[in-house]
Amino acid sequence: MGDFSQAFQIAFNLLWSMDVELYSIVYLSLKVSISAVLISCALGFLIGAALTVFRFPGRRVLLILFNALMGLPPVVVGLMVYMVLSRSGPLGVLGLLYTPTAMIIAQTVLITPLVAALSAQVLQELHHEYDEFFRSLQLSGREKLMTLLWEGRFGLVTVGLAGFGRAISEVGAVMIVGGNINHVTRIMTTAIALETSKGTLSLALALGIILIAISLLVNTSVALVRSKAKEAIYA
Amino acid sequence: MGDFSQAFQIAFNLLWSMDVELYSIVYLSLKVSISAVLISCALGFLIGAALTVFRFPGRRVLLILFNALMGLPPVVVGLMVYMVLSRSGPLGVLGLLYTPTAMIIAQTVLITPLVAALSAQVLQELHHEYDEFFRSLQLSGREKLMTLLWEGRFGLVTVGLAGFGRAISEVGAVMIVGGNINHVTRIMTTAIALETSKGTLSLALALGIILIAISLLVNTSVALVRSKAKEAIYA
Amino acid sequence: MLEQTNRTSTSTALRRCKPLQFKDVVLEIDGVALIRQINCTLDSSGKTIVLGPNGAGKSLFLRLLAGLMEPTSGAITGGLEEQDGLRKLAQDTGAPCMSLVFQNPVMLRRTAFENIAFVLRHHQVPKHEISSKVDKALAIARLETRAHVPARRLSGGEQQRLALARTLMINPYALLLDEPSASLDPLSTAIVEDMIERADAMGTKIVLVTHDIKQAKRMADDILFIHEGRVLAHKSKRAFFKDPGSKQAQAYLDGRVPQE
Amino acid sequence: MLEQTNRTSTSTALRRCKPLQFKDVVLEIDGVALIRQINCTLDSSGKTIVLGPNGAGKSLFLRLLAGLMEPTSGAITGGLEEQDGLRKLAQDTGAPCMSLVFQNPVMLRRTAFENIAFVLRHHQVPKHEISSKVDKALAIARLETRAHVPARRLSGGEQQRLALARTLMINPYALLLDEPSASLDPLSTAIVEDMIERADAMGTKIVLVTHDIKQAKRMADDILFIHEGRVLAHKSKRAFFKDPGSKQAQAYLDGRVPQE
Amino acid sequence: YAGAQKSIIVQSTTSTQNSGLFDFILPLFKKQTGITVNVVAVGTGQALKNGRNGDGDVLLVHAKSAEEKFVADGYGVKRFDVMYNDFVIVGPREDPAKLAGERDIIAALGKIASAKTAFASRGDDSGTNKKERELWKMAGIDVAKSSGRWYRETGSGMGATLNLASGMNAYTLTDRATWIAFQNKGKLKILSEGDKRLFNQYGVMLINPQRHKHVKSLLGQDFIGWLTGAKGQAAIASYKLKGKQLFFPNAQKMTH
Ligand SMILES: Nc1ncnc2c1ncn2[C@@H]1O[C@H](COP(=O)(O)OP(=O)(O)OP(=O)(O)O)[C@@H](O)[C@H]1O
Ligand SMILES: Nc1ncnc2c1ncn2[C@@H]1O[C@H](COP(=O)(O)OP(=O)(O)OP(=O)(O)O)[C@@H](O)[C@H]1O
Ligand SMILES: [Mg+2]
Ligand SMILES: [Mg+2]
Repeated sequence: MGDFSQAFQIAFNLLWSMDVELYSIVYLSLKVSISAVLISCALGFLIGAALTVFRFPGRRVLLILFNALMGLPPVVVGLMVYMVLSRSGPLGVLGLLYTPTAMIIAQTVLITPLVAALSAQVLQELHHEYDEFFRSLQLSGREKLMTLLWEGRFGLVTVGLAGFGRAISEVGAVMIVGGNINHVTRIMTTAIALETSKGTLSLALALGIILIAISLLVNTSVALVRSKAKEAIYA
Repeated sequence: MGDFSQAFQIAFNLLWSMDVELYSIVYLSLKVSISAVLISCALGFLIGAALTVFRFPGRRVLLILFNALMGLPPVVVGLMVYMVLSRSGPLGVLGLLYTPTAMIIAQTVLITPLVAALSAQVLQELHHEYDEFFRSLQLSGREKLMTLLWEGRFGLVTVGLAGFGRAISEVGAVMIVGGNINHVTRIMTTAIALETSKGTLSLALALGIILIAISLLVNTSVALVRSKAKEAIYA
Repeated sequence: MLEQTNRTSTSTALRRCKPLQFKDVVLEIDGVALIRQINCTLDSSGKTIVLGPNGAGKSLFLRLLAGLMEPTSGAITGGLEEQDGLRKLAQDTGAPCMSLVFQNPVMLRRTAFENIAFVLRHHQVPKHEISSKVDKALAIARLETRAHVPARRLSGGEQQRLALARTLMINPYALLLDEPSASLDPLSTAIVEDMIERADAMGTKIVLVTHDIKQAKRMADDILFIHEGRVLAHKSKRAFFKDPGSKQAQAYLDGRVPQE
Repeated sequence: MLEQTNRTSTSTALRRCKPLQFKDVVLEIDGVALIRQINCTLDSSGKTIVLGPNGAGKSLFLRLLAGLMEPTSGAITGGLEEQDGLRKLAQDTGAPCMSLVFQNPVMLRRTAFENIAFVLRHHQVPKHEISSKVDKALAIARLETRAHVPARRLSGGEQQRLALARTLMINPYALLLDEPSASLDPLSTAIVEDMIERADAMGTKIVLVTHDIKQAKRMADDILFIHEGRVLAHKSKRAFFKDPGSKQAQAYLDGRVPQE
Repeated sequence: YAGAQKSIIVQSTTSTQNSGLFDFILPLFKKQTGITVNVVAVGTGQALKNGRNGDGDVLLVHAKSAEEKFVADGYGVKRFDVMYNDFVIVGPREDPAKLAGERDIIAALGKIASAKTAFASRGDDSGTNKKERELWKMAGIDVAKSSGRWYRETGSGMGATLNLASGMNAYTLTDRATWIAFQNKGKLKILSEGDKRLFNQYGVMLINPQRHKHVKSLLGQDFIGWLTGAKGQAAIASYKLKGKQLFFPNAQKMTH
């Protein structure tokens, strides 16, 4: 089956020819997903830490809820954000539908539960270790929370990468709220979906290969920064 | 915008009316995703543990690779599996395309890297703690690996749930290899996508609500089993 | 050698606290009574040494005292617990009510230097003073050369010294120490004992768990003997070593199994 | 009290090992020499007690000896390392070459019972014998009543006893102990010392790190004094306590700072 | 303000997008008017729903009765015919149902049903799907009974359905434009075409600015005017792929 090798060939040619259109699509993909991941990490890390540090009624229920929301289908997220941002929706006046902002919102909604649930897991292990120490120092909740996040920094990087992976590969939500408009809201995954529906499978696969290459690049950079931080020595 | 409340209404009515078609779709969703998750966990846990326990050249590269593959786009996975299983593909003779088996294969390919990368993260923390102990007992690689998996069982449950979340919510891959064929390969997410494209957004959202409810149910059951295992006491 | 901060005056004020009192304290975990019944009163100053076999409940006793665990029944009163004004003061000046040095040193995933700086930062020590105070603490713990080593890579004794120096920096009104010299070399043990004596001289309440009977003899004002979750003796040092008051305590001191 | 298995004959065979020898051993981590240069030979039996200040490198020395760390330069030879036939035998019978009890007990996330069973299972002990052997080990560690408590919830001393009992079960040819009685009560200390003596009597090589000079005096055949990553003395007990051989060792024993 | 880009959003279907028509005519329109047209290509039903919600300025689809209802309900201003093409039946080269050359679509469907060879239906209520079901009804065949057996409802767009047909060697009904542009034909080829009943009309309408104030009615009118006017019609006619014309302009002369 020559499809695969053909796809690699096309991917290589595309990259090599410095296709401007391809680069702008790649750029938008990264912009949307990285923005969404940064917001999701800000929110999700805090949620994960708060669920770990604070004991309050409903805490366990919330933990289960966030675990369950890891299974939020992108299409459903897309629909919900669509309904809110639609001209006849509550935030319709903002005119955000079919803009990159809408895509960032949708991806943020999608990934935040994942980041929250996984970081709660990472931080709980640490909390076992530090809880009594923190309490003996009479740290406030906020102080505990920030300290825990810092102590868990190495594990949280992987959580962030999982969030990034889900964001950059996601198509259902951005398709609905972004509309896959050429030159405006087209990103790698929606382009892949479009090419697939055109039956140009090799091109679709080529785009997929490029997307994975980007993902590899991002992960490699993170890994390099991380190994500079001497994870193994501190942990 | 009444869409939301309408969606809840429809979801409730659907569940209440014991719609046979709905139940068979739910059943297939669960069957496919749970099968995929079980296989992915078997593979991913082993990979994660192997990457943690064994030191070999290329280990770090593999770790980065699996982290990057968390960003594998479902559509691309779908395409690849499609090309392999297609009548003109290498495994075409098996006639698996457009069957639940094909969907399980696609989801397995999609989730295994996620499970592997996250479990490597969970297990590395433990490995720090146990490495010298295991070596002083002269455990074989296999023994180390199995022990590490057992010691990490509580953290791995969350990893498995993340995998389940991704599987049950995924639509791009199963759509391509399953074909969303009514009564044969239609599952919750593909049904949602279909209703969305029909513009029956409330019904789509209702199905989404049911899907999240199922996800909640699964997570709650897991949480109950888990709290019976007295996680906090052992960790 | 103990860091005498300019907060000494506040600290002295803080030390005007009530005796610490256990009233019918019971602690059950999973239905098992680990602290069966403890009644005792600890003076608001002086050095109380807690003795007792492994698993007697000494560490749990300290945790209860420090308010890290809630008793299943009974109450622990005294200290600054009931005096809201003072407790507020304690929080404002950053001096915690009590300070516990755990049996297993808890090390943050940072350097030795940062481990100490962390504690100072959370006790309202002005930013520009932190670095010099940390250096002093490191000198006390004789860890000057290990300042920038990740704390979790330090040797067992080094970690224990770091944990102790870290706690002393915050000038607590009561210092609870769980086997602080268990893995210290003789010199470090002497220095630690000296530091504790100085804290005592400043009016800090000391509660120290140890298995080192020599140490108990050297340091104790009063001795509390715990056995299977009960206080079997609470006497002055002299009285205790003259008559431990129970065959369990006698057996403990002799290093043998109590006879029926 | 020490578990005398029916594998005694094999164990004796295993114990026909060469002296353990350090040749110009240097260990650097991140460019810092932690073990600066160690040359020494440990007899293939007898009790070697390792003394030295905190951070001297005693635990690193044990790790190197147990093969858990590779020296940056130099070589560690002897034991069963070079005798492939015997090493194979050791693996077949499940007796490891050496066995190390760490300074901080490493507890599996299981019950006390399961912690011991785990070690047995990995040393080819037949299934039907495991339960009774575990019970014996628990009795040795006086943890019968704590058998089904998660190990990480045990008290400090209980964990230390569990770790030791767990290791003794596998009947090693050399037993490396890192401050095994640091947080034990006097009775447990006596029992542990007794267990070590019995292992010694069976021909097991003992290497024991301690800060308890009394213990060293009671137990040592020979004493190895480590200071700042160097062996400053390796003498028989009598010779060492008569003349420690360096001002550092003398200062260590006296619990004071070495004078220039 | 000056320099601000003039742009409108057109809600349309995947078939117009997949055929490459927009990529060909929109740059021409932009060159002539300076207006950027942003196309959101979704399922017909979704396009209509988005239109009803006011998420766009212009609607261009091919489901005449639904479009007329859209206008009648007051969501659209006025519907104009734009162009047409036709539907064809494609199927495996081996042609197990012996369809080749059968011009009569009803007879062709009958052959498929009696041979019980796999037929992929979009099953998504799109214009194409509605047409297909209408044809089965005319042929007197109750496909619902065979759903899941030889009659496969894919519940997805034309492209996805063609991918499926190609993957399982099934027959399917597709519009000619999508088919010509489609790249993953595999062993499929056109087996039945030319029946008058396979006519496929596209219509365009402005979303009602009285309902949705933000609708850019002037720019939208410009686009509709251009599309149905001489220049647009010529542009549509001149779009060819592999030497074949995909759409045939048939707008009534429009005045504005
Ligand atoms: N969370 C817990 N769950 C179950 N048992 C516990 C828990 N915490 C402590 N215990 C048990 O309570 C008893 C007392 O524990 P504690 O740590 O107070 O002992 P200790 O007197 O400090 O002993 P040591 O001298 O060994 O440190 C022990 O037998 C221990 O196993
Ligand atoms: N991985 C490491 N990275 C950096 N420094 C280390 C590491 N491991 C040990 N050290 C340092 O090496 C020195 C010796 O450590 P070691 O644990 O052998 O001391 P020790 O003699 O056992 O002391 P103690 O009596 O306190 O247990 C210490 O100063 C310690 O900080
Ligand atoms: Mg204790
Ligand atoms: Mg040590």
